[in-house]
Amino acid sequence: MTVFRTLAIAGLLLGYAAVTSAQSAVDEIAKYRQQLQDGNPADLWEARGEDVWKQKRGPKGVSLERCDLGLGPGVVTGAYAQLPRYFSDADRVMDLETRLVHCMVTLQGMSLADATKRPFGSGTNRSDFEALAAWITAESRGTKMNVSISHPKEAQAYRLGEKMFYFRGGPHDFACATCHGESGKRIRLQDLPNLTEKAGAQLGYTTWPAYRVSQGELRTFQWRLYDCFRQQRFPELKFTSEASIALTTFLAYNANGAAFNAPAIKR
Amino acid sequence: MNPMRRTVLKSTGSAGLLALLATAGFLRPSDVLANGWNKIAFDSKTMAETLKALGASTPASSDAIQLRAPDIAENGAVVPIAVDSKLPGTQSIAVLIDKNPQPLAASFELPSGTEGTVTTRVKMGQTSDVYALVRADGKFYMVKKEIKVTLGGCGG
Amino acid sequence: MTQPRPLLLVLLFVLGGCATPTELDIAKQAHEVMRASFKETGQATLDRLNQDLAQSACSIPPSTSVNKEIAATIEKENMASIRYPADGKLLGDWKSGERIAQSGVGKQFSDDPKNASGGNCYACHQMSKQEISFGTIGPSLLGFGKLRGNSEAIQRYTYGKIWNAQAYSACSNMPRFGHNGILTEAQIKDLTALLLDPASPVNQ
Amino acid sequence: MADPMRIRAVARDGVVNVKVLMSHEMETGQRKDGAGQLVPAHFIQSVSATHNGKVVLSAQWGPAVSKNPFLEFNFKAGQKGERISVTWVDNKGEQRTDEATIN
Repeated sequence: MTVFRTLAIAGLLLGYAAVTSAQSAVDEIAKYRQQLQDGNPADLWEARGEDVWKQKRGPKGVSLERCDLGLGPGVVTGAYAQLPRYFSDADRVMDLETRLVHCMVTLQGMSLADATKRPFGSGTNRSDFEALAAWITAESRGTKMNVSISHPKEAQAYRLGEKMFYFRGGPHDFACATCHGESGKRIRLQDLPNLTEKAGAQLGYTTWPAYRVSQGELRTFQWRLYDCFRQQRFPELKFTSEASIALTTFLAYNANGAAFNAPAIKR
Repeated sequence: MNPMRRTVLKSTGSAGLLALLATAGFLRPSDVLANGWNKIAFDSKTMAETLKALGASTPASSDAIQLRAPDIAENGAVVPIAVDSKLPGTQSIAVLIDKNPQPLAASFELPSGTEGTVTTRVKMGQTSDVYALVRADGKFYMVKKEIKVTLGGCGG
Repeated sequence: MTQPRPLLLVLLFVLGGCATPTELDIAKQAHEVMRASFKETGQATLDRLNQDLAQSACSIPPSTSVNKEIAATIEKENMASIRYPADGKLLGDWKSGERIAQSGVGKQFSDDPKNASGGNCYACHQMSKQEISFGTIGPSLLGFGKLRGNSEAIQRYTYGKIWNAQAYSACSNMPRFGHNGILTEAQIKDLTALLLDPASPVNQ
Repeated sequence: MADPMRIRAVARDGVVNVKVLMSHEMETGQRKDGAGQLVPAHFIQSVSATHNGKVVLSAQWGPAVSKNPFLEFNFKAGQKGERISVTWVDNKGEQRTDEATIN
């Protein structure tokens, strides 16, 4: 009995020391993040994004300024807070990147292959989507998320997205929910938002796109899903695929009511 | 809406930069190459060599210098560092990272009228002591702080 | 990875008592949409989207518990899958185990399949006092061996749990490292040693 | 040509706070690309900020300054409406100058 009690006490003490050092580590990480807030390199992407939006491009030599992001042709302010949404001209639900591809093809006359050539940038091989998304989403900063699922196709996307969120697969049996289904969890020192709860869903969704300091790149929500699935050991998620739009609809709708707060800066 | 973007005025490259960079401080004429960059100091592989190249072999400690940085960096690629020197006549500030392949990360020359405060962001290959080296009234002072670099994310 | 078993899936929903036919339809549709939305890259083939019983039955919110009978079936099937080493030795080199616990690579479409996978234990578990960067998805394993000892039974449990966590706990979040070929027998021995060896940082 | 810098200069109580973001890869020369080849070093070496023709800050950087560098400093005697100019030069001789108005 004594041995067991001693062990138990030792265990408690170990646990206590661990909790305090873990807490100070978490506090220091918070300080680290705080020190980065002022001076987000996402600003550099925003400036380029505005240029790309206004540039005459593609075979038709027109800009994206007549692109309808859901609030009417050319209306950018507040548009991202209502995406994804159903677009009657395409008869489908689209997220921001999918809509931009649509506009590049229909307005600017690009081929689908040309338009989607570089979804994600790397160093000097830059992605127009990342620049455009940085600028367009910044124009929704402070706007309350207000995504609709009233159209049957929106409702359908939401329900499919929800199923995919809980879908376990691959050699590691991972689902989105494995890491994002419970509150107060971390991977290494990174807090994991619980995307199945209001607060977590809001925090998670409204802080993308983000400048990732680990990569020195601005990353969009399409990239967020793409890279989560890579680390889930799934096959490669296709850019603007139906699954990506469905999941985005599920996550964006769950963030409704929160003020949009991106582009952010993250590890 | 970003106030920063609105204030930027585009302009073309400047020709007179080297003239603008012709300031004193750490740089001794014999060390300086054609473009004004102190190659010897930046190529030095140890703290001792670097300090020697900067002409600061035995810097004193000082309570008037504050090195503001987190104890733990979430990512070594971007570690925010702020140096505050309250020493009168602060002329230059350098940031050195002991365990980097080349310790010298950056040096700043502060003409009179510029406050003794700079903020920058540096890369750290691993947990290391980080030093702020300050030259004030011709004398060198140095403070240090250990910054832990952690592994993060899913690790893949 | 086993082939999808639609019959079991149906059974699951019926036994679960919470499924309407439409919900099953949505699950099927979601699966079809996923098959069309992913592409095979490198070692990550599309058959990774085919679920075995544990995967399909556990594709539910963490707050929901799976039906008891299904949970028992999952645990039984997975227990039967555990392969203990032929040489009877369960403890490898804890130093190698520490490296495996730190490494998060392997099985991603971006990984070279020729390189060994890691266990990425620290992503979810606290394991040693010196590694402050640890996750909390799983319980702390600090002092694992110190608290439990190093008996044959504990060794078998530890090795078996790493080999196939769902043999002990249906729908566990932990990957089935041996069962799904993520880690080799030698690597799992090394991790078992990391957890149980009195000299390992876990037990300091 | 490199992207414009983002310069923010704000005067308060006679002190101008300057924040600059620069678009630059800051390659160390020690990183390998996907094909296993070393990516050549490419980084900003010199930075200079001027106000009314006077240098208010100059800096020398090595490759250990982070990608897309951020710089903040304060100088006295600047007024709202005046201009500040920042120039960088990298190790390949590329350079860029941008200006901003003090707010």
